[in-house]
Amino acid sequence: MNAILSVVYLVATITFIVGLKMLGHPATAKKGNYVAASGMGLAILGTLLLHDLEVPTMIYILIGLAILVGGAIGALMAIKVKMTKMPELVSLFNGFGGASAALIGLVAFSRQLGDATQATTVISGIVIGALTFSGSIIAWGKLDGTFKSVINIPKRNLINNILLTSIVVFAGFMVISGQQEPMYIYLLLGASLLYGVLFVLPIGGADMPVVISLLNSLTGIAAAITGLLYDNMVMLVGGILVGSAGIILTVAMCRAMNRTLLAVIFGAFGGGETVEGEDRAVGNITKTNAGDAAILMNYATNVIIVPGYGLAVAQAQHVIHELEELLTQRGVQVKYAIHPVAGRMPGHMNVLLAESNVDYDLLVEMEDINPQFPQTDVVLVVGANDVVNPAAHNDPASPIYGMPILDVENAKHIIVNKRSMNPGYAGIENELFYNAKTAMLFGDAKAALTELVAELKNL
Amino acid sequence: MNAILSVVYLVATITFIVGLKMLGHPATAKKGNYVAASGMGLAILGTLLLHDLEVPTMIYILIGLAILVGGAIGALMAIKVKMTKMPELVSLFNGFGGASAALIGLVAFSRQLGDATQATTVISGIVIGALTFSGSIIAWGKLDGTFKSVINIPKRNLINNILLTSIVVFAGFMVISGQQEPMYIYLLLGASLLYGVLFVLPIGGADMPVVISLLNSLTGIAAAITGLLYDNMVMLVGGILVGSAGIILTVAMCRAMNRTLLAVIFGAFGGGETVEGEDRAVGNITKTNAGDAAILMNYATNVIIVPGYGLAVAQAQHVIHELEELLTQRGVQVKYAIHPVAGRMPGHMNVLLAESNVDYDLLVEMEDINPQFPQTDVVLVVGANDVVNPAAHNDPASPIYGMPILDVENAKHIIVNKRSMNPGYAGIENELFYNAKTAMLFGDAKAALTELVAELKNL
Amino acid sequence: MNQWIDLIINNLDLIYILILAIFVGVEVIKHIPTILHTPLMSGANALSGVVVVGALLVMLNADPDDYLALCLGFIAVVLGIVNVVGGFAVTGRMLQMFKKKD
Amino acid sequence: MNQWIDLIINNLDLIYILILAIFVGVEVIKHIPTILHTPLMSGANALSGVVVVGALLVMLNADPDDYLALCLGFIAVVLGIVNVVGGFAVTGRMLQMFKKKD
Amino acid sequence: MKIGILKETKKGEKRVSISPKIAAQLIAKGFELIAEEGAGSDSSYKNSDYREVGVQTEERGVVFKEADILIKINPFDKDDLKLVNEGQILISQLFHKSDPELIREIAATKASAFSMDAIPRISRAQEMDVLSSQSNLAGYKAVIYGAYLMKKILPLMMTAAGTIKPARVLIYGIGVAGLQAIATAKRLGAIVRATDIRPETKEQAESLGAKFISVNGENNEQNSVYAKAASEDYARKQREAVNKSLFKSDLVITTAFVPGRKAPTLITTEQVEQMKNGAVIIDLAATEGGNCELSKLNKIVRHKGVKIVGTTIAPESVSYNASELFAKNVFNFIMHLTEGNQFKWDLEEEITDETLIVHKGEIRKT
Amino acid sequence: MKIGILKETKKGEKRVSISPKIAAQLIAKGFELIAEEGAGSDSSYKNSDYREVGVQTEERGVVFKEADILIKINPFDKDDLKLVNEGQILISQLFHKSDPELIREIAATKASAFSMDAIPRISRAQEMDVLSSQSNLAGYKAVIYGAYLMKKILPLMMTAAGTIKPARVLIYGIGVAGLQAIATAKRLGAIVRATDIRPETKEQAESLGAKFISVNGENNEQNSVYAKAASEDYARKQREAVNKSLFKSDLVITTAFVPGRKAPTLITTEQVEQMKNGAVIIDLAATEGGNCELSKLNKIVRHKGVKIVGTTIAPESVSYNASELFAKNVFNFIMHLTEGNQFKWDLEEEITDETLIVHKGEIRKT
Ligand SMILES: NC(=O)c1ccc[n+]([C@@H]2O[C@H](COP(=O)([O-])OP(=O)(O)OC[C@H]3O[C@@H](n4cnc5c(N)ncnc54)[C@H](OP(=O)(O)O)[C@@H]3O)[C@@H](O)[C@H]2O)c1
Ligand SMILES: NC(=O)c1ccc[n+]([C@@H]2O[C@H](COP(=O)([O-])OP(=O)(O)OC[C@H]3O[C@@H](n4cnc5c(N)ncnc54)[C@H](OP(=O)(O)O)[C@@H]3O)[C@@H](O)[C@H]2O)c1
Ligand SMILES: NC(=O)c1ccc[n+]([C@@H]2O[C@H](COP(=O)([O-])OP(=O)(O)OC[C@H]3O[C@@H](n4cnc5c(N)ncnc54)[C@H](O)[C@@H]3O)[C@@H](O)[C@H]2O)c1
Ligand SMILES: NC(=O)c1ccc[n+]([C@@H]2O[C@H](COP(=O)([O-])OP(=O)(O)OC[C@H]3O[C@@H](n4cnc5c(N)ncnc54)[C@H](O)[C@@H]3O)[C@@H](O)[C@H]2O)c1
Repeated sequence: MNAILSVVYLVATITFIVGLKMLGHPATAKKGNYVAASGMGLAILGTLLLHDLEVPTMIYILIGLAILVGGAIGALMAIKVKMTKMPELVSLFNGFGGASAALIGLVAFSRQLGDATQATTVISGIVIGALTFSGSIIAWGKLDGTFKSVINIPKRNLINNILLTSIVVFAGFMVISGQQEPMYIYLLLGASLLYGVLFVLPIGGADMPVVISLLNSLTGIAAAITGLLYDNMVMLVGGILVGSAGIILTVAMCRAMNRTLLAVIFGAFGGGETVEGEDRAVGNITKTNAGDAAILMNYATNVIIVPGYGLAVAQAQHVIHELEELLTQRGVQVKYAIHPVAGRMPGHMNVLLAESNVDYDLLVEMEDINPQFPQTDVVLVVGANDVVNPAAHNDPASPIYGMPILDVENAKHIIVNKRSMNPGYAGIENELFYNAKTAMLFGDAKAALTELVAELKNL
Repeated sequence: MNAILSVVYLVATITFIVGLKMLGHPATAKKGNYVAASGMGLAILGTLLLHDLEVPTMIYILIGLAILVGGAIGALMAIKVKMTKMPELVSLFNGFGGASAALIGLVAFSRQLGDATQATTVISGIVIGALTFSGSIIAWGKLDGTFKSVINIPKRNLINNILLTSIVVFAGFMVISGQQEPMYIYLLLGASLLYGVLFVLPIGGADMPVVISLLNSLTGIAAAITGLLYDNMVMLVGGILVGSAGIILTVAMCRAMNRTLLAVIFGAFGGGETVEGEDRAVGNITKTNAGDAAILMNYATNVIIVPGYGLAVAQAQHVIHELEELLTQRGVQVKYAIHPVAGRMPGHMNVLLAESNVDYDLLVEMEDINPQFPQTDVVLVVGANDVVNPAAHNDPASPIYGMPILDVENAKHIIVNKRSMNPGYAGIENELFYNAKTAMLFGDAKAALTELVAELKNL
Repeated sequence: MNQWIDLIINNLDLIYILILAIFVGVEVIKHIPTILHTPLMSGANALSGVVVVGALLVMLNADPDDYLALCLGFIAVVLGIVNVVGGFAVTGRMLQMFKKKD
Repeated sequence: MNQWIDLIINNLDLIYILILAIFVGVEVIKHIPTILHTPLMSGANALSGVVVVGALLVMLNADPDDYLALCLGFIAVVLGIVNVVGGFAVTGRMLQMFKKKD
Repeated sequence: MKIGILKETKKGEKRVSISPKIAAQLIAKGFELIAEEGAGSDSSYKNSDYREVGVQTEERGVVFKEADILIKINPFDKDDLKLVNEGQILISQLFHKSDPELIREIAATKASAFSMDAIPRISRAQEMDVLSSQSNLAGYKAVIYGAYLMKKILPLMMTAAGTIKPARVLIYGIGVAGLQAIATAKRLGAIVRATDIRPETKEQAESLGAKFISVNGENNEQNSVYAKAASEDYARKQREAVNKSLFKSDLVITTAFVPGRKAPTLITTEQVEQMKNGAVIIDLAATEGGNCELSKLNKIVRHKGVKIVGTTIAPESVSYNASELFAKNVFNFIMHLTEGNQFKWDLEEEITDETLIVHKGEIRKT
Repeated sequence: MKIGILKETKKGEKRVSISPKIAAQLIAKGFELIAEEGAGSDSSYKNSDYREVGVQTEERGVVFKEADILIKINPFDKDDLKLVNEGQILISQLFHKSDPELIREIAATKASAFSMDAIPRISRAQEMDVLSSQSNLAGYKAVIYGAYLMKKILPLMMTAAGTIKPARVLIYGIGVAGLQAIATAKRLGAIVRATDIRPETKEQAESLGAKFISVNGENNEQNSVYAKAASEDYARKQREAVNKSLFKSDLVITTAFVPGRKAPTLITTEQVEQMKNGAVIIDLAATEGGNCELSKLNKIVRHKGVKIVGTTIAPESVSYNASELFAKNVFNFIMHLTEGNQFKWDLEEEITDETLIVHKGEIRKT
């Protein structure tokens, strides 16, 4: 192989590592994306220009065409897609990567296979590539709404596992027996495609991101296998990197959703269990965590904190002040919106916040702050409930109807911290929590805010 | 090579990585040491038992003898050494490792060298091993007190750099010319040993840990080179691991001492600059940082906080309370020692700590807390000065002579947070800061404690 | 059995690379904030498009008259490039939100 | 020049291993608390004693009458083992302080 | 419609029902205002302050004659009622449950009367709730008053001349006044304990840093906003639970009410005798008979070294703020009752229904 | 030696120089004690409390006759001195610089006299420093007293009935009393501003959460513990700098002293007239002529809506704590002066030197 190309691949590999690393921190993520992308460009250009092969111009033209077409499609889709549709696009792209790997495997198979090692790589490349492809396409379709319903195949776990076992056994047989019959490989291909479909189809939409991440990790492995096949280091190392990082990411996502990866892989995914029945009554709630809330607030221009009785119960006044100071240091404009009846006695919030030395100038009365919500990036509601309940405007039957409230729903993002979905003093449901803009940060206010402050410091 | 041995080496390599990782966290460090040690045992045993060579019994006996002797010496030295003498012991051991690498290189050189690659490895192994050896021995001697004075060789930087360049050029010449004359290699060996000595000799005792770390990193590189020579993966990867980790560690240590690695390597080390003249007047002060202070407190059984006027100036009452709560959660027993004249008005500390809701029961009066200091693991003095100044006991000339003080010097460790070495209200020096048990945590109390809390949370 | 031993011995370097790369992948990703999960997934997805290098090799190595290889290779390149270009572009868009407004 | 290119091509795997190992080393050590500097240094020092494997190989490979090799190898093994055993033992002692007393 | 602001006639009362600031707001809403001369003088408002914002100031008789709506803080008394005309609307606190005789007399005048103290304790009525706004101030001032009378200071101080132990403060009744008293005593650095018959007040007291004293066999039926009268059994258990704290307390503030009934007796003479020499009791329930057996309204009783202060003067003593808040409550109340300056008389509506005691001479509530 | 505790004779004084607790400590050290009957009654100590710890209680004359050391808080007056015998040791505050006549009279009795108010302001003397221990309580009580007199509350409250703005408190003089006043007002939620002639007090005021008002051309020579008298130029600049805050203040507390001189006049009548209606001034410097032109000792002067309270009663009004602290100071002082119950008369030693005004009939300090 060409020595310069080797160096180019080496450099590309390093950019992958560094790029991935940078992608893991909010402050460097954008740059990381560029770094990784430029490494990829380098690898592709190097492959094209630095080989020692004799290649007919026709093939160059074909390659050029393929790159043009592919590049145009990719770029267009990426630019056109709506913000909310991005995850499914990622899934689609991932499927393409898998398909590419499977196709390469097929071509390799069509040539004579060498030793068992090579057979293993080629066949596993095809299997993994194919199931990644079909699985990703299904995931894309489900998220996109093309395949709507959660299809409940009876005994799907059993069927899936049997299918998977058959594929593995059959592939093993092919390797050991040295079978090169095209029929067989197409059979295997078909089975793999089918497995991908069956694997993803029964899974609920909410779990899709985990599935996509898992499939993504598999594509990485497929790429690594292809690298093995061509003795190509950039594919090998790059693929493994994606594979291992992808698994870790999948686990992290599972953890963020309070599931285990085992449960995910072995079919505990699924229809019935994903959504807690109760919440459904009014709508879906979105949960968030301290890390996300911290990032949202860190990158906001202005934040309004709405304290309520829960802040007093949790005795979180000192932490909220710390949070406010920290955000202010970061250049975020922070105010407190004080509802006249927040808490359990007149001036409850004032006593509380005075104790932690919050500047009086930051406390804004309801009438003054209400017009400011539409221009507010993030509202953080801490242990308040009735005082931000839109039922006061909307629901004449509600006991608080007619009471002026803090119109937090006009803000761009709303983070609500409380311990549970329990109602407040007035004992009524709060629609705000089901608002699409609202993310619930569950937990005792003191603990949750302490975590939030810690996350913020790590940014 | 034997496949099982390869696997053994692979496992050993992994234990090295994992062990090193675990060594980096206080909670897992002990286990990490075991993990790494057992990996090392595995590698040694594997090497001895799983080779395919025909080895005469005599050699086995010799090897056994060497291991017994070496093991006994190593174990004895490690067990016997006093806590305070450990760093020099590490340096000594490190020198041995370097010597071992150099000897291996010499043996290899004595056989015929193959291609340039092999020559490069052998010769660089000898050079690096030798200078690590002599450098480490000097470092050990300096720390141990065997070589006492800072020897100031005139123009030492110039001499050192000329010597280094000569070594490199000469080694390069040997590789390229394919010289195999033993004389030459002994010359090189001698020059390397000399360089090690000259490199370390002029450096002040305070900088020794950085030097040791750097030499340690070099030993790792020597080991890796040896691995290359024998095509032995465990040596190669293990050595590189130590080499790269060692460099990072060296940089980290430099940073902790407010120096740059460049300054260190290129001779900015050194005699005159290391100690600030002023401090010398009364003695040496030891600086610490939030990370260390956090660990010290986290692993303490009991901590006493001594607040003073600085706490009020910094308005750090809320943070100190957070610190106290955090430590209490971790099972550390925390109390505040309130000196009757701490601050600038009677009850100043009480007002302050009441504001942050510190439990009254945790505030202990001077007479009650003074007998408790000898049983106290850590005292954290925050912005207090006169009220902990032993001059009140010892120095009849002092304006505070006869004033009762908090006898914090009886505690096992003392951490003092203040912004500088400036005196307090009474305008006098405080011996406490120069006490061997005292570590100074410089910085505004609020900032320093906030960092301390953050570090504590990361533990 | 022997086959496996051979496999190990012949590919020892690769195995080391594999294991080290896994370590790097894991170390590099650990402790990322949840909000970066999706962009990171997207970025990793773009990286997995490195398989396009393989597709290019297929085409470069193909005989001009090996239509199967050329055809499949062409599709593979197209798909791979879509993955790479689209992947990085989408990731870039997702990361827009981390621009500090001021 | 050619020599170097050969070097690279022949040792490509090793170079990858090298670079990946450096990454692992760096990632693994980053962000350690200062108080662990010394124990870590000590632990790394013990690990660098892995050179003893080389010393053992010297002896194992030595002809029984190659006294130079045997002699130097013997010393190398002794020194290496001192480094390993002493290194781990000292590290262990340094780490005693992280035992949670209760 | 014309709103008449009357000067309070009750002894010691320093507040006024409408402050100049709120008067201006009412005028902006289209009402005419007329005030009795000197109505605001004890709250630091001069007649000129009223005239500046457009309020007519007149003699008492003129106000009664010209106004359509008459506003006071304290109940209209016999002298007032002589001047009231048919069809006029009276707004004040009436405490109609404790004084049916007065209600009958109002009905006799064929006027309509709203009672501000009858506003239901629901979230949306809170802006008109004078009991809340005034008890809040009372809770604050009770602590200040107590701290003023004490020979000790409240906070802990460790000084060169020895340590001063923090004062122990005990609060009976954790309603609005009790909570504010907790907050204020806590701010001053005292050790605060509190007790109440309603169990849900535990969390509220703790949210302000007080320790709650639970009474064994807590009255579990007590879960409404208002307390019910306690059984004798409960009272005994309460004494047992609280005594330890009571005998160590330096300042005791009692705020326990049971609406429409005499205030419960929570501290007996016998208990007072076991209290610390120099302790102070501020009894905010004195108007309703007091929570302490010994307390006398508007008197400081000294009993065996303990000062017992029977008072309601607390809001009056912060007359400036108290008048502002009362006025704002009244403003909100009037806004709630009227539309385009005319009363809606929406008798179905909860707040109107609960507060309209006499409607055009007819008694609606007893 | 026998220590005599005298009852204070000054009007309004409620403290006693030695509390039973400290008396017990002195007895433990080997002193004998004798107290005038009723000495502690205003600080809630009964005669029996003294007797219980071993103090003899006797009539006034007996105490003067039997005691070797006589202790009071306020200066010995003419009546006292008639009963003093040669060789007795008098300990009290003497304010010798302001009253040389009294010192001459003491000298005439051939007794020795220590003045507690002359204890030097050095760290090790702080435990005997009665000015510190008493001003500290004064600072606290001044705020409580002010809050009690005000018609407003101190904290900010945002309530359903509107927002109550926090009171603005202004402190003149950031010595011990001023600092404690800042702390207390701050605790109660007020917005606190403070000013002093000594620039180093800025950091101290800020360490308690107050904003410091700097006076242009700050007196830079002022860097000792005690303030020097200000120039007229400074006084004018100070008025200019402070006026804006002063005219917005609801409560003003003045604590400025210049030792051995009349207290500086910081608030003129003209300034008072521009203050808010309802504002309160507590002038703790009233004994030395007051920091406010209008203040009269122990009187509440009302001037155009402003109440000016000239007082020193603050420590007396917390007599219980004040007596404890004073007693502890005296205890530490006696411990410092004696060894094995005998006076050391170590005239070289700074504290002894500064406080021993009259030594066996000879005047040492003027
Ligand atoms: N201000 C007054 O004078 C006064 C007097 C009496 C009544 N009220 C009434 O009280 C209400 C005040 O409204 P609000 O929004 O302040 O309170 P709220 O409506 O009672 O809601 C408080 C919320 O805080 C949450 N919470 C409790 N403890 C918490 C903790 N430790 N950590 C985090 N969250 C916690 C609770 O949810 P989880 O249980 O799920 O955590 C609850 O939903 C109004 O209805 C008002 O009318 C006011
Ligand atoms: N309590 C009273 O009533 C009273 C009254 C008057 C005088 N005094 C006297 O005041 C002294 C009190 O002793 P103390 O130990 O509390 O105070 P201190 O002796 O005055 O020492 C305070 C220390 O805090 C440090 N500091 C200041 N600002 C800081 C900040 N922002 N962050 C961290 N450290 C800060 C200062 O050192 P850096 O500048 O290096 O940071 C200073 O050395 C005694 O001498 C006492 O006699 C007391
Ligand atoms: N939702 C709203 O809008 C609103 C408005 C104002 C008040 N409130 C609530 O109404 C409740 C009552 O407020 P309030 O201050 O007017 O009450 P209140 O003045 O009627 O009584 C004061 C307190 O005394 C307690 N008490 C009565 N008998 C007692 C006994 N024997 N022993 C001990 N305690 C006894 C009561 O439980 C009450 O907490 C409070 O919980 C308050 O939060 C609600
Ligand atoms: N080191 C010690 O042991 C110790 C003990 C007690 C007090 N002190 C210090 O002594 C100092 C004085 O304490 P004090 O309370 O007894 O003082 P003080 O009672 O004599 O005076 C009170 C304050 O008034 C200020 N003042 C005087 N003239 C003024 C003017 N024209 N304008 C504005 N302010 C003016 C003074 O600067 C002083 O701060 C304080 O700084 C205190 O911390 C030290």
